[in-house]
Amino acid sequence: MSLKAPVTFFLLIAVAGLAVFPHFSDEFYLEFFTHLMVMGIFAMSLDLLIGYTGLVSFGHAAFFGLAGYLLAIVTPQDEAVALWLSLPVCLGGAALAALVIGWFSVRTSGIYFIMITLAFAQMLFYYFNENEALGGSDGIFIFSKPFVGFGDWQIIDLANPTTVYYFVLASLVACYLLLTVMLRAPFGQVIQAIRANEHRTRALGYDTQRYKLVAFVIAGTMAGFAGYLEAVSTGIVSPGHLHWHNSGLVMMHVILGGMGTLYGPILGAFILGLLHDQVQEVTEHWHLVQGVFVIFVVLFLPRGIAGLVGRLFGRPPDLDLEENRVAGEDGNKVDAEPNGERTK
Amino acid sequence: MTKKSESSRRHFIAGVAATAGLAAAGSFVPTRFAIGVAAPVKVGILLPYSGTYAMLGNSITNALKMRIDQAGGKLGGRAVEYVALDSEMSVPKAPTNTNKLIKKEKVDFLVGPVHSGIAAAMAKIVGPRNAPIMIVPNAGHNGITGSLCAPNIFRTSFSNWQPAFPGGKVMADDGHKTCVTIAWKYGAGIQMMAAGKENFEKHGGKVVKDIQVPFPKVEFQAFLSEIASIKPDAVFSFFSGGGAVKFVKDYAAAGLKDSIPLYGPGFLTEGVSKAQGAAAEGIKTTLHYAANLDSDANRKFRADYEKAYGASANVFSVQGFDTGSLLLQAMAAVGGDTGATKDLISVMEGATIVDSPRGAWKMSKAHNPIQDIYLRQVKSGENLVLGVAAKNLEDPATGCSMA
Amino acid sequence: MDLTTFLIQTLNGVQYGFLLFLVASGLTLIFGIMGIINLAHGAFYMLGAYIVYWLMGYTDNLLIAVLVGLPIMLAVGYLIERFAISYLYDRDHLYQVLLTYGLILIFNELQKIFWGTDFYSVPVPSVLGGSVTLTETQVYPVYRLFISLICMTIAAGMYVLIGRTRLGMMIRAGASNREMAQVLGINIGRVFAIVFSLGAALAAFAGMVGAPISSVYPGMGDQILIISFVVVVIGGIGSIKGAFVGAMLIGLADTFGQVLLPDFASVVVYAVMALVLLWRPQGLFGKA
Amino acid sequence: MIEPILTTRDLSKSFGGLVAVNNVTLDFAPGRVHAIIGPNGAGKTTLINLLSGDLPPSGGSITFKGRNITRLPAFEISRIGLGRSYQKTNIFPQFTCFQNCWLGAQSRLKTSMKFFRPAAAYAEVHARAERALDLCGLTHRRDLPPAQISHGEQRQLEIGMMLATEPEVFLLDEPLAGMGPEESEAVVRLLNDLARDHTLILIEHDMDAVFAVADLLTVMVDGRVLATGTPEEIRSNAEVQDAYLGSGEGQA
Repeated sequence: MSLKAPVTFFLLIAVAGLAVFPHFSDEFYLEFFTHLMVMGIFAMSLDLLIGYTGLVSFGHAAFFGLAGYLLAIVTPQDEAVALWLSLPVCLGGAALAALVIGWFSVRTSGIYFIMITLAFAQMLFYYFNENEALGGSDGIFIFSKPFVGFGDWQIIDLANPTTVYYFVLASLVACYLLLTVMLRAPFGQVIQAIRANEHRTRALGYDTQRYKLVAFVIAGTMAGFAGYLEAVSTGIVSPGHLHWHNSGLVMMHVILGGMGTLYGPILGAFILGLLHDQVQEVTEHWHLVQGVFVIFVVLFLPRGIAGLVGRLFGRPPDLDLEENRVAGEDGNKVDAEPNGERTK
Repeated sequence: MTKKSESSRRHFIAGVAATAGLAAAGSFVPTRFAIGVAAPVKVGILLPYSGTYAMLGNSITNALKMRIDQAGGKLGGRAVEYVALDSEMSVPKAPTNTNKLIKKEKVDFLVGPVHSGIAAAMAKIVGPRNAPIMIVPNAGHNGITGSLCAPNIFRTSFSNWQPAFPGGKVMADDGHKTCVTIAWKYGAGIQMMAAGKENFEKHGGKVVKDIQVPFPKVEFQAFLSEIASIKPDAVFSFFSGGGAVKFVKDYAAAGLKDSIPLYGPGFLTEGVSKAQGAAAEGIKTTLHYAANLDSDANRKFRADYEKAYGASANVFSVQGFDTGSLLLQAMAAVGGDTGATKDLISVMEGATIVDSPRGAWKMSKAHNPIQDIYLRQVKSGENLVLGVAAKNLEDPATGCSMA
Repeated sequence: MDLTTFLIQTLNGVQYGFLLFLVASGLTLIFGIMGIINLAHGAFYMLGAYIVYWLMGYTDNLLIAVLVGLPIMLAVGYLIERFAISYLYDRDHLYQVLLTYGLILIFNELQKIFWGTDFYSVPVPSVLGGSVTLTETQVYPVYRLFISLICMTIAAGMYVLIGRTRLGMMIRAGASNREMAQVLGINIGRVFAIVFSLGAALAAFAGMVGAPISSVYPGMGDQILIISFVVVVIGGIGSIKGAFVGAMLIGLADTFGQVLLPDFASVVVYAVMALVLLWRPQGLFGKA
Repeated sequence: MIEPILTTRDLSKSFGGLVAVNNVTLDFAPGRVHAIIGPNGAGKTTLINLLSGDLPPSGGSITFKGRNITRLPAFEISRIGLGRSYQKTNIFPQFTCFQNCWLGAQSRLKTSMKFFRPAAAYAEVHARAERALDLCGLTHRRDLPPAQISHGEQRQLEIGMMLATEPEVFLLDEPLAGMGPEESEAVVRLLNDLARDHTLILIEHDMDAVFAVADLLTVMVDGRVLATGTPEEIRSNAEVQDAYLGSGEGQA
């Protein structure tokens, strides 16, 4: 349950690399990496649900897009809105949505959980898709970047791509650390226990529904944070941000990268993003490449790229649903039954 | 689709390597393209090549390349390199794709898109930079040459208002007093229906019901029953692609076609009338193009296109073709100097595309074509011209500071 | 809304429900019996439509095209099960979601490569080309009624297959207890392969018989996918009866939602689903 | 007669047509070891599941220290002091033995909605987990995952997790199932230790063990209570002889 030394070392190098990257990068890769880091935060937040709590949410993009829309709504057309004001509003909105959706969803499990989260995300998608006041299917602009400062004194300028890059990098590191701390704290222990064996966790005296709900809200809020950053850096938000394709994409980042690790999803976002960047220029059949890649990873690297990294370092990953079942004939399967229902 | 530029790949890899600390910082030479007049002109294209609207993307790209090839494959004496990306009709991906074309590929011109949300995202990036010049070969959102208009954004296609507005008068002229409008509930649908309604009511008609179908739903049966129970004189409608095929077929199958004639902007039958078959026969639409326009330019264009790509040309390919013409004109005027953005813009602003298959048109102050809108009718699967529904129609360009 | 309109809209809703059931039946079969979330179901639907369009180029007979097309899709389903899905039975659902998502991407590209990006249509067979008069302005195409008939046949056929035949018995045994079924000498691998090909063929069949009214175009599978999942989940995963009731419910909710609540038309079906799941988290006819 | 700590009144549970527990009325005295025996399918495990809140009863009521807990969810029942172990080993396979006990121990925090302080810094939880591990005799296996310890040890861990929650009443579902004689002996010793200041409700097939630890026995057959009494009373009960001991002794 704790970070192992080689991974920490690797992560420090990666952060250092990202910190000096703008110095060498052209404008495109600067903004592209900003986007990938945002996706990394987004994927990490979903991993809190999929990889740590065992909740497979297929509607995570709802919070991502919702926060962006909220920023667009609170930003007046011709003046900037303070970050101190807009960020709490956007995060609060995402958290509230996650609370409502989560309250309904955590009662179900397995396939039903997947589908009900999808249903709620679709509802929000259609709400924005058909709301002409908010730009309908075309989406809506955020005309001015949030203002970071007091009075007339601006601390950082979010209109500058390099500044945004560092702002997002700092956010990524902060989210990573926050989740790391949370996962080591009692709360984190409980949600990991829920993923391993929810029934037993409840029998030990934990109100698992509440822990799942809180995890859902935290993940939704963090997804909202990612959506806020994306909206800030691109200045546009559209129903496509909430579309199930986006939920599917971030799920792909989590699983390809390696769920149950915090760096895995970030890795997934970067690898898939860079692969797209390169392949897109060679062939128009990017989807074919992507499809084959996805199937390959699912079949041959079930623990994702992080699993591969783990194997290289010669240690099994911390959490594993597939193989570490209790030995012996009485070994109790904690995994979902084939029909998707866990023991009630 | 694209030829990868070696230098920019190297650039990227060098960036990563340096970042990973594997390469000494000093060994890295920042790349700045030394664009001499001999270097090829880069045309970036962002259009859908997958999904429902891939046909549009292909038609536009094919005709654009055909036009430039016909002129010797050069723009202002320089060879042309195309960098085409699949927009995937995804607005969230639009900023990255646009940035890639502008900042990584450093294209000299940006052509795209089909989706107006993507157009807005592109305009948002391109507008404030004043470079490169962006040419919209389809997306009809009024705002692109309206409230979002910018000196370096041009459109060679239409504004949603244009093909729809004359349709209102056509219905009134045919003696219809009441009408139901039905379209997808999204930007293009709403703007086109509003334009049609405006003109229909100006000519004494009355829109009795405005049905908005959730986008991109294609199950129309409930709405058809609603229309049948309202019994208007006419129905004014906009759908495109698969939705257009299905709507027109369902409309006929519900028995409404003979009792309540169907009108609409030409996209209702453009490029899809073959798939619609008999159901489309007789439908009157208004558009800035028709297959049988009687001009040498059109006949040659259609023959060339058919020969090159084995498919019939449509309005989308015309828009791509004219995009090519605009580029040729502008680049010829500046002698291939893509750095002369101001001059390029002023040439394009004053441009008249004389040899367009759709007939001559000229650029408006808001950078949208001032063009004839034709009245067409489907006969044996072809959109045949009946006459001109509106001569030299100019978009009102509401909210554009340049107009 | 007067009575006639109400009745006609009810007919529309029921008919849409039949179409939905046709697509959802194969999904619930795979879903319920194999525990596989098959996102590629929409892609099979699309393939069915394209195959029929393609075969109609050789024969003008829809029936022949369907009869030739179905074995192709059975084979496609069988191969996919053997070479991909069969490795995932013990894995978490999300791997299935991901793998079948990958299949969507691949099939969409293959469709583009083989058939291009144009829009096509398949003619309604002339025998069924007529229509029934409903009101003085509206008629109802016979072909739509014919599809409803086919749906009822399929529903009855599946009911008999699952409930009354030996294959059905093996399928049920495999669904309820895989180890037990194996002990009883049932080759679960083969049963699952059969079920998956059947499911794929059912989806394709829906695309085939639906092609004359839906027309054939890129991306058509993605549109039908999510709504069929809604149907299956409302009905209760694995329940044929549930899929039927769910399809009717969604068909009617969608139809009347559009007419009565036009501003929330597309939200209605998802709201219905959320409400049903709140009331019965395992769906209307799902096993707890 | 001392005031019972846990009582059931007409407790029933049916699954469809099958009545698994049928009008069971029992009093469990504090500080006693109360064993429930009976042939397979007698409804013993279902009864435990009802007591622990794992299953909702179809009828009747359960009272714990004067409080009606019939409809309480499992986690609440655990929190008020009824701990349970499972017949089928039900542990966290990917955590170490210590972490398994830790999760039990942590559940006694007022709440685990604590997001920042590392779990390892909660000294009292730490101590409780170590104590439980020690009591169940697994200190030497502390940092091994369950997959690397023997089946009997997994059973001990199962009990250890329950111990870590420090319940007043232990609901033990066949704690000796699948254990070797030596392990059994250790666990019986542990049960005897626990019995000194706790209430134990025990299902067990090993009759030697049952008679060695139990103060009271309840015999269940077909979901009903056949008889309740001291080991001697049960031994000499003709009905029990007839229905169970006489015919089904071979269970153990």
